[in-house]
Amino acid sequence: MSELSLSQVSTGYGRIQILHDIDLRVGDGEIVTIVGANGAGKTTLLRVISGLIGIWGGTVTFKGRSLSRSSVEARAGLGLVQIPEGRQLFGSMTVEENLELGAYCRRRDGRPFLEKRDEVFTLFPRLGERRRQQAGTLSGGEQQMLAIGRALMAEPEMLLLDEPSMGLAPLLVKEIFTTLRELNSRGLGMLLVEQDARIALKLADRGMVMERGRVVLEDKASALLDNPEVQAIYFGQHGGGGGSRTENE
Amino acid sequence: GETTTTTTAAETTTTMPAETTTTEMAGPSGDPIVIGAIVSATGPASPLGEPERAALVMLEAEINKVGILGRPIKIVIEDDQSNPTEAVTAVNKLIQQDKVVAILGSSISASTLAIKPITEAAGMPLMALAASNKITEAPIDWTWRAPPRDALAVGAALGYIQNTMKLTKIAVLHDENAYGASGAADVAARAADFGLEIVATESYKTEDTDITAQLTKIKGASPDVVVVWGTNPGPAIAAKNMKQLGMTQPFVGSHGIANKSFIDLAGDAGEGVIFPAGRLLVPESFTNPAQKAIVDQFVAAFTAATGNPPPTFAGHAFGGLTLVLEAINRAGSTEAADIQKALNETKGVITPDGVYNYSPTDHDGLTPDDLTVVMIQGGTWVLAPQ
Amino acid sequence: MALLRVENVTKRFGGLEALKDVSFSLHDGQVKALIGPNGAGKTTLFNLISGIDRPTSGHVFFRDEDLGRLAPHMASRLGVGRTFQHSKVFDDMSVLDNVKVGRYGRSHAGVFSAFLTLPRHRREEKAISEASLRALRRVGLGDRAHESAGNLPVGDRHLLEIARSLASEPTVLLLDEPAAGLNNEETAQLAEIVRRVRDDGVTILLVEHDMGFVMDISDEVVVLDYGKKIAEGPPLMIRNDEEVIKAYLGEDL
Amino acid sequence: MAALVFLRRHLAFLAFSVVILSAPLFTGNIYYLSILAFMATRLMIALGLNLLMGQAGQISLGHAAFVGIGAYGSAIMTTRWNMDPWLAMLFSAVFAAAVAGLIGVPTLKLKGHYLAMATLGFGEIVHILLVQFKWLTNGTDGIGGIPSLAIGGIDFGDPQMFHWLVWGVVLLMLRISLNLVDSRVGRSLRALHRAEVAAMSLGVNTSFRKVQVLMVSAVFASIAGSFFVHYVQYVSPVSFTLTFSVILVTTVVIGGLGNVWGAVWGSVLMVLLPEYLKRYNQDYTLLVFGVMLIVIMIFLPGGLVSFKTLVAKTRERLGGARTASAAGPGPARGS
Amino acid sequence: MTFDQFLQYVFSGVTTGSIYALTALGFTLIYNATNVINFAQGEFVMLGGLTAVSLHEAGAPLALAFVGAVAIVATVGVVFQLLAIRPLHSAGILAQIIVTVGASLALRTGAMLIWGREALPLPPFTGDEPIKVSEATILPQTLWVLGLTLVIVVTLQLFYRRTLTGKAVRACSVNQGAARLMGISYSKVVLLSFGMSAAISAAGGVMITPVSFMVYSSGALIGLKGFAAAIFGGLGNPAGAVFGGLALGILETLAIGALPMSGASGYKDAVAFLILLIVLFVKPQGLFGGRSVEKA
Ligand SMILES: Nc1ncnc2c1ncn2[C@@H]1O[C@H](COP(=O)(O)OP(=O)(O)OP(=O)(O)O)[C@@H](O)[C@H]1O
Ligand SMILES: Nc1ncnc2c1ncn2[C@@H]1O[C@H](COP(=O)(O)OP(=O)(O)OP(=O)(O)O)[C@@H](O)[C@H]1O
Ligand SMILES: [Mg+2]
Ligand SMILES: [Mg+2]
Repeated sequence: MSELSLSQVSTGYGRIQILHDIDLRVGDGEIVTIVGANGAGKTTLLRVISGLIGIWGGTVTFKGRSLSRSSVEARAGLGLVQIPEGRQLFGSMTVEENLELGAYCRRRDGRPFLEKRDEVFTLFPRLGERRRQQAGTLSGGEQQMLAIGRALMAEPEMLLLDEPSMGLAPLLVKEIFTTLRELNSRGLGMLLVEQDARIALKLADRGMVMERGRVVLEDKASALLDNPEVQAIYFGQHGGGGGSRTENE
Repeated sequence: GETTTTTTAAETTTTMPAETTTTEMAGPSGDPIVIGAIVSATGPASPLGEPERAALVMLEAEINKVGILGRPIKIVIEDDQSNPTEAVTAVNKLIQQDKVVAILGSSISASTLAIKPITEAAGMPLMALAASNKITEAPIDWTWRAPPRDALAVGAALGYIQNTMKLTKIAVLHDENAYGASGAADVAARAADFGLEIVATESYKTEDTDITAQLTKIKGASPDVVVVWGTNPGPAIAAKNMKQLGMTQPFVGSHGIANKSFIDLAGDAGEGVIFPAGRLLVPESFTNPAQKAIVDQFVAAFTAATGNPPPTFAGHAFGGLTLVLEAINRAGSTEAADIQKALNETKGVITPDGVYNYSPTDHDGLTPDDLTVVMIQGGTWVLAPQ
Repeated sequence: MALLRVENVTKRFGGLEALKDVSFSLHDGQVKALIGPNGAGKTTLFNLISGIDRPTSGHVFFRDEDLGRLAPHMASRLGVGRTFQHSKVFDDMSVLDNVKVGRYGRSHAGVFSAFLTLPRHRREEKAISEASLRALRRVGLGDRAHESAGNLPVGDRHLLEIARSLASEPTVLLLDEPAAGLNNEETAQLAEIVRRVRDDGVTILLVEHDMGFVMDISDEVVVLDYGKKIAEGPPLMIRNDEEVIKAYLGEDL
Repeated sequence: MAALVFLRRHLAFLAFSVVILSAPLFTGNIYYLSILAFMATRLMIALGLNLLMGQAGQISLGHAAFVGIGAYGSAIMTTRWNMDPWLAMLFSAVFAAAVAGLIGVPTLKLKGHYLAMATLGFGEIVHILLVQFKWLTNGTDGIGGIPSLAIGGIDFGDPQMFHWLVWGVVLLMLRISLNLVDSRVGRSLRALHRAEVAAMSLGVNTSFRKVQVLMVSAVFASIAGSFFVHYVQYVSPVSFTLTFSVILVTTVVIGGLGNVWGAVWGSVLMVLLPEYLKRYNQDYTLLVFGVMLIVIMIFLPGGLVSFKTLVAKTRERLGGARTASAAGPGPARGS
Repeated sequence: MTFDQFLQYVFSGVTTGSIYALTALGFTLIYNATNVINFAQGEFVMLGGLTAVSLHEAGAPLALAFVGAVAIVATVGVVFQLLAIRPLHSAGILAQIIVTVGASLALRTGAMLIWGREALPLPPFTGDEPIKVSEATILPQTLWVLGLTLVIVVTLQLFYRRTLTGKAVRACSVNQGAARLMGISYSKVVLLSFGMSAAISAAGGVMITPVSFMVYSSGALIGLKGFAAAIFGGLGNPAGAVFGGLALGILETLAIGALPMSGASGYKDAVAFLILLIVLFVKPQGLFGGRSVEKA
């Protein structure tokens, strides 16, 4: 089954260790969210899972097999698909070509491209309007939509999302999380890294809090939502003004 | 020219070792006499430099069977990669590191001109192996030349056009490299002396793949004859391109195509091509029996060593070495001043390129008679019809 | 008089009109927010104001200068600083060197005095270092000055860009989504920094999707939708504006 | 105390200066000195190119032409017009700078490697003109009889004197390169290389700076060309081709970009290695040289200056491997 | 210039132009996948020609020599990539470019050692009886080169624009990391590109040898012109490369005809490069280059 698990994973850049003995499990169809301060190592963790950086110690397994010998591209082929921080679109290629490349690892065994593409366009009509525009010239939000759309084209079995709400208008954030919920209800598992802890925890089954490369708290999402400590740091009201960008929900 | 003195002089030289092998009792001994050589064994001019090097390597072994002044010789060969800067480093090395007594080289005029100031300043005898006229313009205290200079070859070619072919309108097609440019400049300067009119001058780069455009322009100028000055493969491409364009004018080349490669490349298109060359190419043309003997020996030795008959350039190297060693032998010394004096007194020394008579003012030593004009016929060289 | 005036600005990319006849102005000491759905033209407008792109028609005036007529680097010299939505820190330069570049327009040494390292040049270098460190401390990055900027996490990169811009002593600072990627605690710290900067007399124009942050910090809000200005006013008014809710904030208010 | 600080900051530079300037005291061998002289001119070019490539991130594929302008400028002005060599050197450098400006202004305001393309074409054109303008350049025969440099009574035709002169100039260029990198201008160049738009928005007049550094590097190259011809006293067009430009770029990259010392190590390697290889079999020289370039790049992709990091990394990798194997399965694949 | 002459100049230009075009295509292929300028590209052309000469001398019929040479050089390209370029995948483009400089020196010298210093010929594919068009003539071999060039470029264009693999290649050049996250094997894409690039250049080399012979040093000039042609057409675009190659070839030859003075041919390359510069200054993306835009 599409279960992702990490045990005792540690890694870093150069000589500096960033992740320390991370244990993590995302079950089939489960959503796990990770919250943590800037620089806590969340992105690094996702990079390790995708194979973009090597690990110093520990194991990563997906669907019961060890990934230690799998290349980045092989992991994508297994259905472990990441939406990276900063989108990483193919800037000089069109929206449509980006989507097509999203389906690259399913070119042999996937559903028909057009069918999937139209689904994405239904999900994000804005992309449909801009299908021949170069991805690099899309606005920040449009790019984020495309990044999500592109990942969906790969028919992922486990989605790794790095701050999908970044740069999106509130309205769109809501839409995207609705979409994620919908995808999850079809059985798609997710590992979600998100700054907007409130909306992320509302979506997730379980949550983890990372600090300086270590998991310091792990619980049911609902429990974390009610955890006063988490509330204080991750959805604390600042300056007496507004709150989270989704406070109105 | 041939005079009676030539034969005598040739007999006294020890340049062709085989002649004297039997007269020496044992091999040479003592410190070797070190001769330096700078050739363009790699780079664009390697078709010139490589046979020169092969000849020198072969000759070193041959000569050491007898030696000079009872001593063996050692030839230190440097490759200037067809680049004057490299030649400068090489000449410094030869003088400073290897302590050579004389230097042969370089294969190309540019390198030779680059090293000449150094050898002149150092008082080092330099036997040039390149053709540019400038090499033997003053100062020439320490510079001599073995191959026929451009002017000789140009004179032979133009003379043939004027006297034998009796044509007047010529077109010049030349390689843009030093060899082609220098020859073309000489043609331009002297055409009028031969009553010739240049109706077009075009050039190509050594590596150009097609010359039909230049030839189209030449064709438009309706010359009587096309003079092509360059080394392979350009002239061969030109010959084929002329055939393609249906140009029926005679093709007069330079001594730069005096090798088998041109015949192989040009194939049918090469038939009837005429060019000036040393007599080495058509050994039966040697009227001087002494020269013929020397050439036959050289051809045999070179062919045995490399598997190919010697191209003209190998002959230049042989000639240059012969001239230097003969002078050393005559001087009985390896002191620069003695070699200088001996070289200036060189009389009737025979090489495949001709018979040399140097004087303090003439450091070329050859006369127009030393060149002949040959034609390609049936895939080989024959003397051009007179 | 307004410090910055956007007058009837239109910007076209091929067939697409990213901005349509937009006008508004920014007054001294203000914090003004520019909001709107993705693709509304906010970043495009920033590019016009900071001089790196030119309007198709209309003008952007800074004091009396028409920024559309000046070379791109002149906006900064006049006092317009900015940060970027997709962070553009100078990777593999140190954090401090990043900020020092911000002092560029406020220092003078040219090639020759650099060649010769004249005493004047040395004094200036010292002043640059000091000013840059001050700017770094203002955003709380003082202790990371000698790290390589490429290693900073996303949030700190925004702060670094702010510090870098502050080093150029801007009169107007344009912030493009500075809170993106920050959690709430960090966003609150950022708000604190922005407020301090404003208190030091810098006028601020910011783009941000975090409504809490926007409502909290800004004096006035301009709303763009599909390149058109659809509303302008104080936060409370914008928050309740029907059109803004429909286009941007969401119905379920 | 202050002296000590000064010494530490400039240790590398001082050590290098002492070593190189004392070389003629140990050898009067003209061959060795000529190699050092070629190294000096190569280093002058490399220093300029290193500023352009390492700091501003722009590539020139026509630097041979700037060297050619200096070389031919000096050769023509001194032999044909009997001009003072120093003045000729100056005029050539000014001319090179002007040409660099002309090429730089239209290409450097564009993003991308347009400069590389334009300089490629420019380099070829210069080469062709050197060959074709026979009335001026003597064509492929080249120009000989170029006078050696002299000041007052000192004749720099003497190899040892020339050594001190040319290396003195190199050290000066090295010093000012080091100074430049560590200055406002140097920082702005590095910044615009990494994110041009951001640099602009911080007030950096990026096109101006890029053109300026191109001009500086053209001047360095031109001066190198001038010294070269006064040393060799002969010049021909064969040296000023694309191949040479590519070798120059290689010199800078293999030494290490973005670090002024990279130019030094690159020049040392690129001059000495072929000279050394030649001793064995000259036919194989370029084959072995080419393969060695590849090998060096593979092991030191950051150039020779990254040698120290390589050593550190290897040591660490050995250490790291130990911990990894102790921790269980080998390190995961990744880049 | 009469019309016949004009026609002849164009034919000449096409002959050299198509070889530039094929070389430019080779550049384009590698550039598209890696952003690397392969300075050994001309060497692939040279190796193609010389290998075919050897195969033919060894008794292989021309067609077999052609296929064999292309296969052998493609293998050289692949091996070169595996040994020298692959270790530098993460080290940046400049390091890879320098490696290609090293390779060009090594390959050229290696070829000299194997095939010697003299140019070698190869018989034409289908006779060398020139075909007459009006008063101008063109060799059948030239038509072969031109035909093959066109077939290759159309195929390539379809490959890049229409096939998923082609798009994957482009994706790798835009963003290597992202491409890998999509499941595209960067290593395979690059390997494929080097193989194809070497094969195409080698094919060009085999076909031009009957016209212009081949010698170990031929690669340098062809490489330079091919690179210029690739830029001319907007680096990265196959159709542009072919257009650039033909345009450069024809410009060179027309320059000979158009310049009135005698000796004009010395300036032909200068004219071609000057036009190239003007194009760069006026339309910097090259004639066919796509707009490259980057978001602020
Ligand atoms: N390429 C890199 N080289 C060296 N250090 C890095 C690199 N990338 C990230 N780091 C460091 O690793 C740590 C963790 O970074 P990471 O990007 O994983 O954090 P994050 O939790 O995703 O933060 P953010 O919320 O800002 O995205 C940070 O301290 C950062 O400075
Ligand atoms: N260079 C360009 N070429 C073509 N279209 C462009 C270009 N730059 C921007 N656009 C388009 O202009 C519109 C406005 O873009 P802009 O980046 O200004 O939006 P934004 O308001 O900043 O959005 P976001 O909040 O998502 O960042 C978008 O639809 C975008 O696709
Ligand atoms: Mg992150
Ligand atoms: Mg934006």
